Amino acid sequence: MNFLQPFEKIGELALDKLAFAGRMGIFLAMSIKNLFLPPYKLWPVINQINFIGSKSVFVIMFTGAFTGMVLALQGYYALRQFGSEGALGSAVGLSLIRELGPVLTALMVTGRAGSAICAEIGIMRNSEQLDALECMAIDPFKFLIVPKFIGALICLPLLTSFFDFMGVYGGYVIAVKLLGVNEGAYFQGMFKSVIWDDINMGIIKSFCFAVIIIWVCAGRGYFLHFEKEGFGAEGVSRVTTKAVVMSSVAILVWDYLITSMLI
Amino acid sequence: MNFLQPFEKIGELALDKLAFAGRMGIFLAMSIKNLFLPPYKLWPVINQINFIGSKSVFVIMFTGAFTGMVLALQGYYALRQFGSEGALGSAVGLSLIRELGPVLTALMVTGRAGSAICAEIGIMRNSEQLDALECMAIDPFKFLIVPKFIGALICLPLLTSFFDFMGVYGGYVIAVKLLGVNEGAYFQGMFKSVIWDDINMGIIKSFCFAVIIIWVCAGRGYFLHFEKEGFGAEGVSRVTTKAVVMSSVAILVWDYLITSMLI
Amino acid sequence: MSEKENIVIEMKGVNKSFGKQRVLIDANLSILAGKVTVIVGASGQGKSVALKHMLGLIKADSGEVLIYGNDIKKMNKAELYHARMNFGALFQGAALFDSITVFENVALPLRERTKLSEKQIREKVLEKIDMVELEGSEDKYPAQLSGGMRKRVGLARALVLDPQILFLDEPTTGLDVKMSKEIYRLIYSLHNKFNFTSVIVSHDVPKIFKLADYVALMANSTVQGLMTQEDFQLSPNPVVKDFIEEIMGKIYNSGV
Amino acid sequence: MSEKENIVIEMKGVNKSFGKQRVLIDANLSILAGKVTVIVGASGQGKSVALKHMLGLIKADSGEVLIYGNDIKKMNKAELYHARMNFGALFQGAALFDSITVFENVALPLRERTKLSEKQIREKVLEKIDMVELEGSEDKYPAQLSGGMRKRVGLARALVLDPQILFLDEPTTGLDVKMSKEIYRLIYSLHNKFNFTSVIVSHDVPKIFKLADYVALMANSTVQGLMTQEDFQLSPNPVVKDFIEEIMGKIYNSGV
Amino acid sequence: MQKFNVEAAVGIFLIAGFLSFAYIAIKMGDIGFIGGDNYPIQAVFTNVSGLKPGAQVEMAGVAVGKVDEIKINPDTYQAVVKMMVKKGIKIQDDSIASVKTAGIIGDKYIKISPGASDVILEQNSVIRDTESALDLEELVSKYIFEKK
Amino acid sequence: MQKFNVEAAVGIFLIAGFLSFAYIAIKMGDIGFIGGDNYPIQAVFTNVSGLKPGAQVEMAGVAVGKVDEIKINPDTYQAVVKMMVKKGIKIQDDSIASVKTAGIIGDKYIKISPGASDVILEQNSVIRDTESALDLEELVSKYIFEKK
Amino acid sequence: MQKFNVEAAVGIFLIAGFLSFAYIAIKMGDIGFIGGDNYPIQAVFTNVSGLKPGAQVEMAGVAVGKVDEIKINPDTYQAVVKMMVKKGIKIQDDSIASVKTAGIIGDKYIKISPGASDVILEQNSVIRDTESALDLEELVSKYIFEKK
Amino acid sequence: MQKFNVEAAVGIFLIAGFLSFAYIAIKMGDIGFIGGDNYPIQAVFTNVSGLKPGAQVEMAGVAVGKVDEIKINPDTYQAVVKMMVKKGIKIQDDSIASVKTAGIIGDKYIKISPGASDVILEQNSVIRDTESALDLEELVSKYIFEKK
Amino acid sequence: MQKFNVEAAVGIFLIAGFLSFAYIAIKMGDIGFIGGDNYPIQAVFTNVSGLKPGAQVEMAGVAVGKVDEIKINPDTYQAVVKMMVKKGIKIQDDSIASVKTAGIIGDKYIKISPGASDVILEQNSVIRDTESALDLEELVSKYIFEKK
Amino acid sequence: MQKFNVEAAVGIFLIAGFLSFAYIAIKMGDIGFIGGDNYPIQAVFTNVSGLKPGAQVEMAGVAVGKVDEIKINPDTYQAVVKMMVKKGIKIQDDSIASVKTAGIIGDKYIKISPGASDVILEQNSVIRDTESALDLEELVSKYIFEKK
Ligand SMILES: Nc1ncnc2c1ncn2[C@@H]1O[C@H](COP(=O)(O)OP(=O)(O)OP(=O)(O)O)[C@@H](O)[C@H]1O
Ligand SMILES: Nc1ncnc2c1ncn2[C@@H]1O[C@H](COP(=O)(O)OP(=O)(O)OP(=O)(O)O)[C@@H](O)[C@H]1O
Ligand SMILES: [Mg+2]
Ligand SMILES: [Mg+2]
Repeated sequence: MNFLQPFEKIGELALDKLAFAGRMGIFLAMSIKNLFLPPYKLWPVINQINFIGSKSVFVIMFTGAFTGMVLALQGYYALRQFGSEGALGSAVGLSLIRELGPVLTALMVTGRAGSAICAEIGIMRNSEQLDALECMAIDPFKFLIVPKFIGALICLPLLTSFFDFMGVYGGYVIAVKLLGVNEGAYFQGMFKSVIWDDINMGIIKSFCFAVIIIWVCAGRGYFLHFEKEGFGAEGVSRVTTKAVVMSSVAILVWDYLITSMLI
Repeated sequence: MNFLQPFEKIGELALDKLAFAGRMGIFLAMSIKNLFLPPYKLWPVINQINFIGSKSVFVIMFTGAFTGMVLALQGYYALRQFGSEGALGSAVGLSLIRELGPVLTALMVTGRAGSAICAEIGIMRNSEQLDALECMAIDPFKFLIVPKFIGALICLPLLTSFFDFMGVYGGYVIAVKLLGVNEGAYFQGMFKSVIWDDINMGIIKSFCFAVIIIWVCAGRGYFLHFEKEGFGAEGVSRVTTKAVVMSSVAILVWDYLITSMLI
Repeated sequence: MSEKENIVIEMKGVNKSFGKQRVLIDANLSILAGKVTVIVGASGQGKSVALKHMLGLIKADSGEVLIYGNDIKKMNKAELYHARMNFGALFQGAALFDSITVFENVALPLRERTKLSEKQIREKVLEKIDMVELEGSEDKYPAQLSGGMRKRVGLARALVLDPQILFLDEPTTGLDVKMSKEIYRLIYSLHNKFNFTSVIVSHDVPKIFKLADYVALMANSTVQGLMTQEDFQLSPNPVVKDFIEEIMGKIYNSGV
Repeated sequence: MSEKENIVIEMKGVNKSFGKQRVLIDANLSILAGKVTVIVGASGQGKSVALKHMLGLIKADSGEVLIYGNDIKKMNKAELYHARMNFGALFQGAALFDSITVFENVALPLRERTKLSEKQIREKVLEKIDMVELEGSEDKYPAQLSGGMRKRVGLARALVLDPQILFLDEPTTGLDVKMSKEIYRLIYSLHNKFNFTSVIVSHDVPKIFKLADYVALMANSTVQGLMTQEDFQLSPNPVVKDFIEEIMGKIYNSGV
Repeated sequence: MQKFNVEAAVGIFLIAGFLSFAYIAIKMGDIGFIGGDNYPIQAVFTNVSGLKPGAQVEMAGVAVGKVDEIKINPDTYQAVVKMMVKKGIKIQDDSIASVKTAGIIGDKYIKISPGASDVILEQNSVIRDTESALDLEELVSKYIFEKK
Repeated sequence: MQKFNVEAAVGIFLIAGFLSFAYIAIKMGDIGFIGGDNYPIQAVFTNVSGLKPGAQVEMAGVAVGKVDEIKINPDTYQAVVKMMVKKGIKIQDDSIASVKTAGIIGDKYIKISPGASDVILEQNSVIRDTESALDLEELVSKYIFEKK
Repeated sequence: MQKFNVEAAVGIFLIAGFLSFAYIAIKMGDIGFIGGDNYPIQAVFTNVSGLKPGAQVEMAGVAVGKVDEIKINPDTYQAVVKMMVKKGIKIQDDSIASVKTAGIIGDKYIKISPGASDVILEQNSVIRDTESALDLEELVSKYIFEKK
Repeated sequence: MQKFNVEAAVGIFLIAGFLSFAYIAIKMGDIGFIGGDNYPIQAVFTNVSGLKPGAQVEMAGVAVGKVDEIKINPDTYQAVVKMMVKKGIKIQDDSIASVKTAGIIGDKYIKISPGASDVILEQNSVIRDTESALDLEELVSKYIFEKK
Repeated sequence: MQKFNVEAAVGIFLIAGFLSFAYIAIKMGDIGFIGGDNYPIQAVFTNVSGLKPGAQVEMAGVAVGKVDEIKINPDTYQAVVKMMVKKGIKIQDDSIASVKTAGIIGDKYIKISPGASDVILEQNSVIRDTESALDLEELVSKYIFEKK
Repeated sequence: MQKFNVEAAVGIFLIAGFLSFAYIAIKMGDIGFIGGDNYPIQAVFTNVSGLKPGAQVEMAGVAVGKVDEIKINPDTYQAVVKMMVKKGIKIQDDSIASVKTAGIIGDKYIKISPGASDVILEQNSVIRDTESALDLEELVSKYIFEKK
């Protein structure tokens, strides 16, 4: 029987991961189901928009501006070799709108709001608050999870717009004001080369990322009691870390898939 | 006196922030001082390398591969318009080595290890473990912080190399295997256009980012008791979130500054 | 056997394991309508787990849990929620919602489960808060309260829907002697007034017996007898006897 | 005034505020060598804060804290660490390091502060672990222990360097009656053997008096008298009198 | 007061977010252009290789419209280009529409050279005179071969 | 045990779904095009250098299909190109298929110039008249050497 | 009381600092470029293809202004370009404004070649002599065809 | 006992699945390209400037192999290029191997033009007829100077 | 109060340090070059289109300095270029300064061709002989038109 | 056991990390090239514009070395280029070193054309015959002006 042990271990691990995937799948299904069930309450959604959106604005604008600045700087020195600094606006615009805007926004939201959501729900699980909700016959999905999904779906595209906007102007400051690129070339080149399909791709990405962030972060918090080390403050922080990593990786993977489908 | 109140509020806030900056500055100074003071112990450093480095390898390789894939995909469709798919390798290589490798590695390490470090030290602060250390006449900097700094300084360049390596091969799979770009052009173009200065820039960046991550994350955890809401599991998770955001933003800002100095 | 008709909740041969740890083995327990049933037992014996089975929060591996005769496992979500409308539960850790005030915590079941006006809600909530002597703390957040205050807010929240069955998990742990007496008095008077059923888990062993109609002991992963408190203290069951002796020491023994 | 020479630690007119909250107002306290000083007082009165002042963990806003006559504020880091080599401290929350085993927790001060061989360390650590009756739990992690066990590990860690001054913050809170008696007995016997000085903060009021040479009451943000426990129980100071009456109730009163 | 703050923050966030989204969409995605201020006009080319919907229509180098739709007429094998031109721009019935390249490697656009006629084209009418996209490759090879 | 089964089943389903989605996304990219509305047609060239599967097939500059597969005939050393053309587009049997470059430095594509014949090519039939990719380098060197 | 002073002082200092910084930035910075240090001048071209608002206006290769607005005159079908030129730069009334390309594939800009006249153009006046953007494509095709 | 079976079964299944997947990937996938499905062939050029290992070998514009190694013969100062060509492709002994550029600014590749001979080259044999990389710069300067 | 002061002081120090570092990093980039080992020299061109401050000054293709400042002389309408040249490099008074393009589409730089004179230019003196930037566009159009 | 695991993990991580770092440094940073297997050789050019240290030295299009250092001789105003050439490569004393451009817009490199002499250059000796970088711009303008 001993020779079977390694197989057993692998099997156990695989079953564990499968069960995890299954739980997450059920979590998403329940969330979506509750998304369409009445009652529809506005106030919790507003609260979530405030938390996910309003409070992330400054971080997003900041990172957006600096991303645009780095893009402009790098792009300038790359393009100058071919005498095509005029294409800088187009390069900055396309990278921002298609890729970096949605992805970096999602990564920052994961770090700021996603981790907080995971910790919040994890702590609720740990301190029996979720049980208490159940006992009051209040559905935790409807009460807790659905507003977060709606909030994220509303906020992410808007935050991505902020990011893009700041990135465009951050790039503008560096390219036009500092490096002396032709202002008209920067903006008109950008406006011309970015087409609606690119913006559309960015929007689709940010919707997907919104779902991923809430799904992964809220889900891991919700199923905290299934994690082996999920107890106490340390357990919550460990699971939060895992959720952030998982959500970041998922964002990058989906980004690739969406890009390869829509390009 | 009433008309002074808004000024007072702003002043209080500013002094608060100043004191925060000062604490962080002292924290860094103390860390650096202790970095050079004996005794030098190997084992804690090995543990930190294990925690920051070994355990991040898979995430880093994963994100690296997908970043390279996205770069290759986007770059291919952009360059194809000018019939210069041959420059794809060069574009992928330069973006990875100069920018995305160090920055995304640092962001992922912040999410995985930085947040855990902040939570760990924050929990130690909350549960009086740091006080206990002091009482045993053990310097928390020497015992806790310095190994983390050394570990991060060793791990980040290596993780960045992993990222770059995986990115190069992720891009290779997409560009050469899937999109049919000339293999020789991809690799030789990359090898030729990336020069030592670029690699050097990447290394300098990852050293800086290592310091930023540990500084911000460990520092915020260490000064948890100065935060207004720094109590209990929620307090720790809130401060961890702040630390991750602050460290991410600092990484992007420094990235810009280093780029503009070294380019 | 007229008692049978009065059974509100019944656990029949319930087994439950967490991983390899068997927490409940063939546990049987009936809660009678209008009576106070107290569950005692050492720490980690599964008292809270048994309570959560009755609340439908944990599903048994085997055996059934019946609420008013219906198997909880076979209920769908709506039915389960309907049954729980009659429940009031106080958790061991109070389980208050950290992000809303004490008032909102107590008001939450009313807001979510009833269609009362804002004024009615305010009235009811303040009444309950008065009951647990927390007047003036309505606008504090749970993090600003001491452990004992949190417990009392939890109790107020459990009572706010005027439940028919009250589940209290260690209602007086963490309270000082005076306060815990008040709580006992409160439960007793409520009991007389509304004649509801309650299930109380407690460590406060000799004192809680004064409140109990029936006492059950959790030991060796199962329910050891369910009897009136007088019977319990004189029970020949060796496990129960050990428990009584261990906890109450010679003083009580000599008092008998 | 021969006592003066025996003073190990002295707080002189210490004031401390956290933000706008004044926690210590002009607190004076002297710890005598070789004696057990017990600090009692209601929750949140600043007992732990006073203890941390003596440990040098908190710096007073004004006033001085003297260790062997040296002002703690004027010491540099090396001197402070040197002084602390003689200290053993048990924190209210035990403050064990979560990431290392019980054995390593107890061994840590030895490893970091002494040059003992691995074998000597092992011996010493196991001795202390035996002392607090935790044989067999050496390889567990703190998270796997109950609150009482954690306290005992903390005590073992405080004792492992054979300190001259022992600071114990609520050593028996969370322990059952039997275990807390054992701890008291342990402290008492250690005290007789090594004749060290100890400062104990405790809520376990009548019992702890048996151990105390001197008792200090923290109330109204300051130290209310420091006297032998007999004097304390009969003190005319109204604050102390209130405290004695409130805590011990009529039973004790009648006993006097 | 607190509730009010949340509402204000969310309101400002939403409005600002929509504004920046609108900025991006209108400036870059050319959403704003599709409106009532344009009228359609058509032109038939034998070769529009490289011309894409959304390409500019220029007069004297100034943008006066956008290409809306490019279809092939399966019978004549000709490309039918539908353009949206700004209301104020009058196009004469002897204007010439040509497919041009911006710079040498830039995008294709349609240039409308003014004619001399007084007759202004109406909505949906067709520009008769067109010049198709230049096939540089063909030109060069022709040049070299004819030189032989 | 029962719960375990549900979760594992959902897990398998989820992972399988994700994998197949990923496969489709990576392999196909353009999902819309693969359908029944196209028919295959072939052409044989002596040189298709630079042409890739997925390249456009154009008539009058308008996209009417995609290159599906490029193979070499090992006996004739010629390149056989299989194209998928939209159903509505009729290709005459005297059409000419040429390999062209978009702009000067852009992608290669196939241009089908309409013929004059009334005979429409059927599925899988072969376009007889083809023009291979122009070798600019060769042209230039020829130009310069012949000038000498 | 002392603490109050520190905080209020810091607050006042900060706000004063910010205000003066903003004042300096607006007065001296590039924001001022839109303001009074420039004067407008106009030029009419027959073709400005590729010229964009914001493009540079150069004299002797040195930037002396920016293109502010490009409009089409719907009657003459000509492009009217409004430029903002730095105050210190005097433009003679016989200067020539030409639309040029930076490098071969670069951006279009306007070059003002100095004239010989002593008359300096005033605000909003129009440069009479202009050279329109070169149409490279047209030139090449003309070159090749005329060679035939 | 039952649980044991499930887990062991899943484990065995997973490992078996992985092994067979790896087998298939190695046998069929591109990893096999390095293996036995290609044969080496050589060609000697006087100038291969810009050609890189890994560059494509094309016939009729279709990829039929890869450049494996480029070495210089230190005695003749000639470049020896080793190529790996797909098994099915027969190369005649009078084929011509030329170093070409994809587009004008693209990568170098090797084009094998079919010959007329019936003799097929064997493994490791050398293509006799080669054309070296064109040196555009030299051509242009020669063109200009000879014109003088 | 004392501790507060230390922290605030360190905070101010830290923030000020960071700000000045950021300023230097952004403004100067290439820190190494700004030093005392260079001397200024001037040259006047009629057209420097495309030349930017920071562009290289080369002799024999080797960088010997940087362009420091480009101004227009509002009276002569000429561009005055100030360069910083490395100390060791002697520039003769009959050297020629020309504005060149790296490659065809690269950056502009200034090439100083050595003269034959023995007189070495001193600091701030002016190179008399200059060649302005070549206007490729103009050349091409001139070439084509003159051919007609 | 646990300690062992940590050590093994860290060991593997460090080794793998250094390997991948070495891969990047050697493959991309050309660290490996600077070693004992090369010997220095020099050449003097009148113009090396665009050549950078690290540029390739090629014979027959194959890389045989790297440019190590480019200096200007302040007396002759000529560029002195020091190259590192692989040990096995013998360079004849009548070889010609020319500065070339890869493609049209690529990097500059040095091409060494073999001579006919039997004398092999020793370390640090100087190649006498050199061709400087072609100045395309000059050529074109010369071509056009001479045509006039
Ligand atoms: N979700 C769970 N996962 C795993 N084990 C659990 C879980 N909940 C409870 N247990 C285990 O079940 C046992 C009984 O726990 P329970 O909370 O019912 O004890 P208790 O009798 O209420 O003790 P206490 O008096 O300390 O509250 C404990 O050993 C605990 O470790
Ligand atoms: N770091 C701190 N920051 C702010 N306030 C603090 C801090 N430490 C203690 N306090 C406050 O000081 C007061 C005294 O706290 P302390 O912990 O000394 O009480 P205690 O007498 O030990 O009570 P207990 O018996 O509950 O341990 C409390 O009101 C607490 O809120
Ligand atoms: Mg319990
Ligand atoms: Mg305390």
